Amino acid sequence: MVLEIGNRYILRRFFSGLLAFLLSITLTFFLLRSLPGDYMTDLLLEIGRYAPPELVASFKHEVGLDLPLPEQYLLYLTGILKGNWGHSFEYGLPVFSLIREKLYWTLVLLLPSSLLSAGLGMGFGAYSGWKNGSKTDAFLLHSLVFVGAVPSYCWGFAGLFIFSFRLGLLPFGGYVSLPGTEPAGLFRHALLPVLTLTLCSVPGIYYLMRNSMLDTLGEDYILAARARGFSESRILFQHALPNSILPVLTMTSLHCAHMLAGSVFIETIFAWPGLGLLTYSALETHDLPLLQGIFLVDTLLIIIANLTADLLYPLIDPRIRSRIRGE
Amino acid sequence: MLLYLLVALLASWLAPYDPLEISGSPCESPGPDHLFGTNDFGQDLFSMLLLGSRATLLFGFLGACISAGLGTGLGVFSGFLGGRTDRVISGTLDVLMTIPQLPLLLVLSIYLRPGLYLLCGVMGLLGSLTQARIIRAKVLSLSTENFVYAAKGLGLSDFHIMFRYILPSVFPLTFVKFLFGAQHYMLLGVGLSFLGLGDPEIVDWGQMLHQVYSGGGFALGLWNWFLPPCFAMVGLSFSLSLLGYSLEPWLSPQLRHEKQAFFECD
Amino acid sequence: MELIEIKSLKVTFPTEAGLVRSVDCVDLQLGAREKLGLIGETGSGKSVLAHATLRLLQPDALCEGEILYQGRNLLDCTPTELRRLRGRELALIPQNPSRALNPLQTVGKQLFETLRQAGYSKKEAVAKMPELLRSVGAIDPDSWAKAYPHECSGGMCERIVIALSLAFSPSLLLADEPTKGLDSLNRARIITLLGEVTENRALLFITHDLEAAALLCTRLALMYAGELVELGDKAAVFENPLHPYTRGLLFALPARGMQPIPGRSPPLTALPDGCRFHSRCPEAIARCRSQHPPLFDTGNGHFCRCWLYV
Amino acid sequence: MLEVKDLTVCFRTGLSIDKNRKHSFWAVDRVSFSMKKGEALGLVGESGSGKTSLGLALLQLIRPTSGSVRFCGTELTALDGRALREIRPRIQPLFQDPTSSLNPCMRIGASLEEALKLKAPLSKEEARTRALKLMELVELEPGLYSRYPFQLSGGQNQRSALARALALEPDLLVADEPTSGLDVSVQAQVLGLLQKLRKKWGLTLLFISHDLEVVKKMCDRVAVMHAGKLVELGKTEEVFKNPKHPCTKSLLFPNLEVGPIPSKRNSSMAATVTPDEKGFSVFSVLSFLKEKFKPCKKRMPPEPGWENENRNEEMVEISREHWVLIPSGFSFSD
Repeated sequence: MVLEIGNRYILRRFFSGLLAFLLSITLTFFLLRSLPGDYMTDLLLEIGRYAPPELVASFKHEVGLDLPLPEQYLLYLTGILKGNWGHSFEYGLPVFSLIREKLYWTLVLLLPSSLLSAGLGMGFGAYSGWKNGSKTDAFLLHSLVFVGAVPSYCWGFAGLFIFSFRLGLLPFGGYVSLPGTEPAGLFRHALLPVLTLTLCSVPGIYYLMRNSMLDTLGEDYILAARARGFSESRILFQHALPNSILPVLTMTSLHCAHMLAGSVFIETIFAWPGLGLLTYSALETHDLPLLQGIFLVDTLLIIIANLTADLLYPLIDPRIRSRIRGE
Repeated sequence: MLLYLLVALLASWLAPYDPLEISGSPCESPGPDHLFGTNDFGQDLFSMLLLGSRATLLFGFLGACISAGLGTGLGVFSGFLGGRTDRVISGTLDVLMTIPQLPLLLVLSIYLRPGLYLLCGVMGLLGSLTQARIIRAKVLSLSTENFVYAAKGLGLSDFHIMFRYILPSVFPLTFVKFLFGAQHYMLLGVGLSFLGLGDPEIVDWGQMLHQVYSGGGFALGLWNWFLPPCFAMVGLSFSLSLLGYSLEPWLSPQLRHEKQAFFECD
Repeated sequence: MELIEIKSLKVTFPTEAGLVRSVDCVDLQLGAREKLGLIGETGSGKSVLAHATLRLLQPDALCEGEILYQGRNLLDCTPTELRRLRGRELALIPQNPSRALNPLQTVGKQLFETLRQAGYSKKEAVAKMPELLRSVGAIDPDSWAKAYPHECSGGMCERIVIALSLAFSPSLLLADEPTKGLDSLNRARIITLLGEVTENRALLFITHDLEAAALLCTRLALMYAGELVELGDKAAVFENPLHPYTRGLLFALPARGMQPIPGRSPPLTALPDGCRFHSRCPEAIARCRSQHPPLFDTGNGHFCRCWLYV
Repeated sequence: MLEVKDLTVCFRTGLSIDKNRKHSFWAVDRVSFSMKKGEALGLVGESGSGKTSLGLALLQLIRPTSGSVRFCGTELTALDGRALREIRPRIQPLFQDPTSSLNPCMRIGASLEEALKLKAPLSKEEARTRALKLMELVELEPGLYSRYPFQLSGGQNQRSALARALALEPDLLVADEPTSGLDVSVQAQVLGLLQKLRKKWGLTLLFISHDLEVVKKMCDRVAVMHAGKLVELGKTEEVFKNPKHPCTKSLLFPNLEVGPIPSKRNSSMAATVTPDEKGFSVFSVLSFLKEKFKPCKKRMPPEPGWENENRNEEMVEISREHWVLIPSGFSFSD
């Protein structure tokens, strides 16, 4: 199947993803070097206050600051590709390993909630569109519009307030990854953040899916299938559902990737030891190298999500497939 | 919605205290003096709420204005002119779109702080990318319509066609996107200042939440401290999205014309 | 007994602009193997009539009257009963064939599904598919089966849609403007094909293409503004058109002088008093303006809704 | 007045970087003809034969790949920007779907006034009276002046589109299947109007249609297209009475059975043009011609660079003003 869509298409997608990544790297580089108040100067000034000038010069030489800008850029680039993402001010650790550790915990939150929100959003949306005009549809539509209007942090607060503060059912958060932690504890801690994240991304997907379903149901082939005497469930699963999922697919993958950004709020509120909390603390301490590292990781994740959607699309839609072949 | 605008405009007269001034004892419960009580510095929460609406609304609408305006402009140009202009613009958009917005904002906010409005501009700029993509797709499908061909055939100039023919057709789309954009930016703006990126000189709801969070109001369960800004925000965002959704059918001309179409064909 | 009998069928849609009376008191009979051409302009209610026969209208449409299929009223049928009738007994060839096919499935898959629905086993369905495709004029059925709808041209889609409707071997075929948008070559091919496949079944041919109807059908029915205005044998209608509208339509054909009928049909929300055609009618008399004419029998099964034939 | 020479429109299917011919599709292939002032030329052919592309290329709404279009002595293909905009009012299009050819956001009156103002600056009052006059000319009720296109029927919209085109007092009207979406009686209205106006204004008309009966009624001369090529051109009666090219014959008598041989050249376009629907391909036509026409003694060497054998064809005048496309190297023999 993959061969069928053509290697050229895949290559081009990869290329554009790579380009975006390079662009992000370049952006961070220039932010790092050229904006006023840039941290290198600050750092050097600070060192300069205590250290003899020779030491500053040798430090400069070591970091490569005495090189011309293009060479610095090249150095930075190769550094990033090699996994040398700089050192965090605050933690004094390499950014790369710090992020790698925290990313794991973020993914523990993100993966279940993306699956859950994609499933729920599409399911509710499809049902709502299919039963358009019914009471269930109206109820779902209104309640989900409301859910979507409430920002993630408000849901986080509400969840904490009700379940942890008032009812005392769930912990306040602040999960600490200890070796040998039992899964039940992990589950108890992760439940609220996952639910909150899901709650925030379901409405968007739901609304897209519902609209798409409504459009599809207006198509002639649905009418034609009815005229042929197909059962309703067959029409739904064979004709309406596959066709209406298509336009939602790309948006869903993007949505899930953007949940990463939303996790900053959620993790902060629930004190979840993932990338989001790391971001928050980096913000508080103005830990630039760390922030830039996080930014790069986020970019990478979004590019991967994009790529997945791009590659999935032609596998499902024959029209896209032949257009690609035509190219 | 109107209520919110009104409150924002009249905030300085309505507010009983200066929100930055310490007007009572810390952590007062709600009472006749302080409608929602006070925070840990003893600042009046009700006044903060009222005045905060200003910054939040401004932030949202400014961001949405920039993104809708710029996005529509770019989209129309790129979609209508086609050819090399289009390839350059849409190619750039494609690449730029993969850059995550919030993390970039966070990184930038360190440099630009405490310029929340500058951030808002950057945010609008980033938002315009998505907007431009949507508008471009619409314009592309419009450009193959006969009426655009006919307009070209009349010998009208490209600019005239863009303004009189393309723009009115994409305007409903732009407007609805503007509303949703405003909602999104408000929430984002509040979120940013919740993370402590706001301008300490300007009061907004996000900052109030930030104070709740860092000032320990949450752990103490002082509902009067964090519930009002939450509710205010939810109400605002809900009213904006209701407005947006109710206008959405207006987007598709088929829906608008469906009833008409009944007479024309069976 | 007649195969299908439509008795004073009324279809109305409530809209903001008022009640749209799409089909108004239509009586039609169609015997087994009879081919009836239903002719009318855009908006005259012919497609609505076809969809009403299959009960495929939107839920807000109101149907009154009776549609008797082999003595059974379709308007009283339960959804399950209807499903059993649709396709199996009454098949629709929908308008816009290229949009009547699921874009995500190959033609073969859709045919296979339909054949399975018609009660064939998997093996039989696979075996029957090329035969069915060949019967609608495919020379290379395998390549057709592998094609996706977007890879097929208009004429090809039309054939596939016809093949789909034949999968059940229905006793009545409702063809909704099958020649619309086709060029003369394809039009001729489709007409020939329709003639071939309906040799042993009844056909309700909905069209505004008078020539196509003349080629295919034995009887013609003309609709104007939701009601039947003339009904009769093909020869009688073509050679001796009674209703002024029929005459106008015939003379509007390019081959017959291309004389236009002045004015336009009335909106279905605000139908005029009297004869609905009177404002455009060159032969209108005073009575036409005030009294609504019934469908008169002028002998030999030729009916006409006009005061000129009292 | 209009002279078209070797006009070619080539679409690249997809955005392939290499300009390999395999990725190209000739919608219009070296078409040449000319039109006199006041004449009505009918352009007929099956769907997908390139009629519409030819029409759009004449209007410069799609730029032709090569060839020339001379209009009243001006080379249109060389024009650009402002110069092109200035000559455009003299050639007006009329499209198949009338509702979509009017700006959906503009009232009928405003559309007409816009066109009128393009011709000469007018005051508001003047524009209004002129627009109403135009509406009267195309037999539209003045009450429709402030209606939107979607509130009108197809026939009314087509008449408004015609009125807008006439507002510019064009020399040439390119009507692309102006009535194929309309009912018979409405078609008769619109076409009757077109004929009347043609007589009154001395309009030159290029009438694109697949309905031969209509073309017979409307046009002085008829040109037949097939697979992007002009295959026959002549006086209407002459072509209808005495069609020479197999394509014309099949259009006139559609029952003609011709084997479905896939066309090699269009194989890259298999997505839209399937072997069956393309019907008899260029190859079958060629074999048909080979049987009908005897080869010339002096064979022309094939043009270098063109791999396709069917490119070696040329229009031959077989009788007065009756041109038929036959392979070069073949002569007409009776």
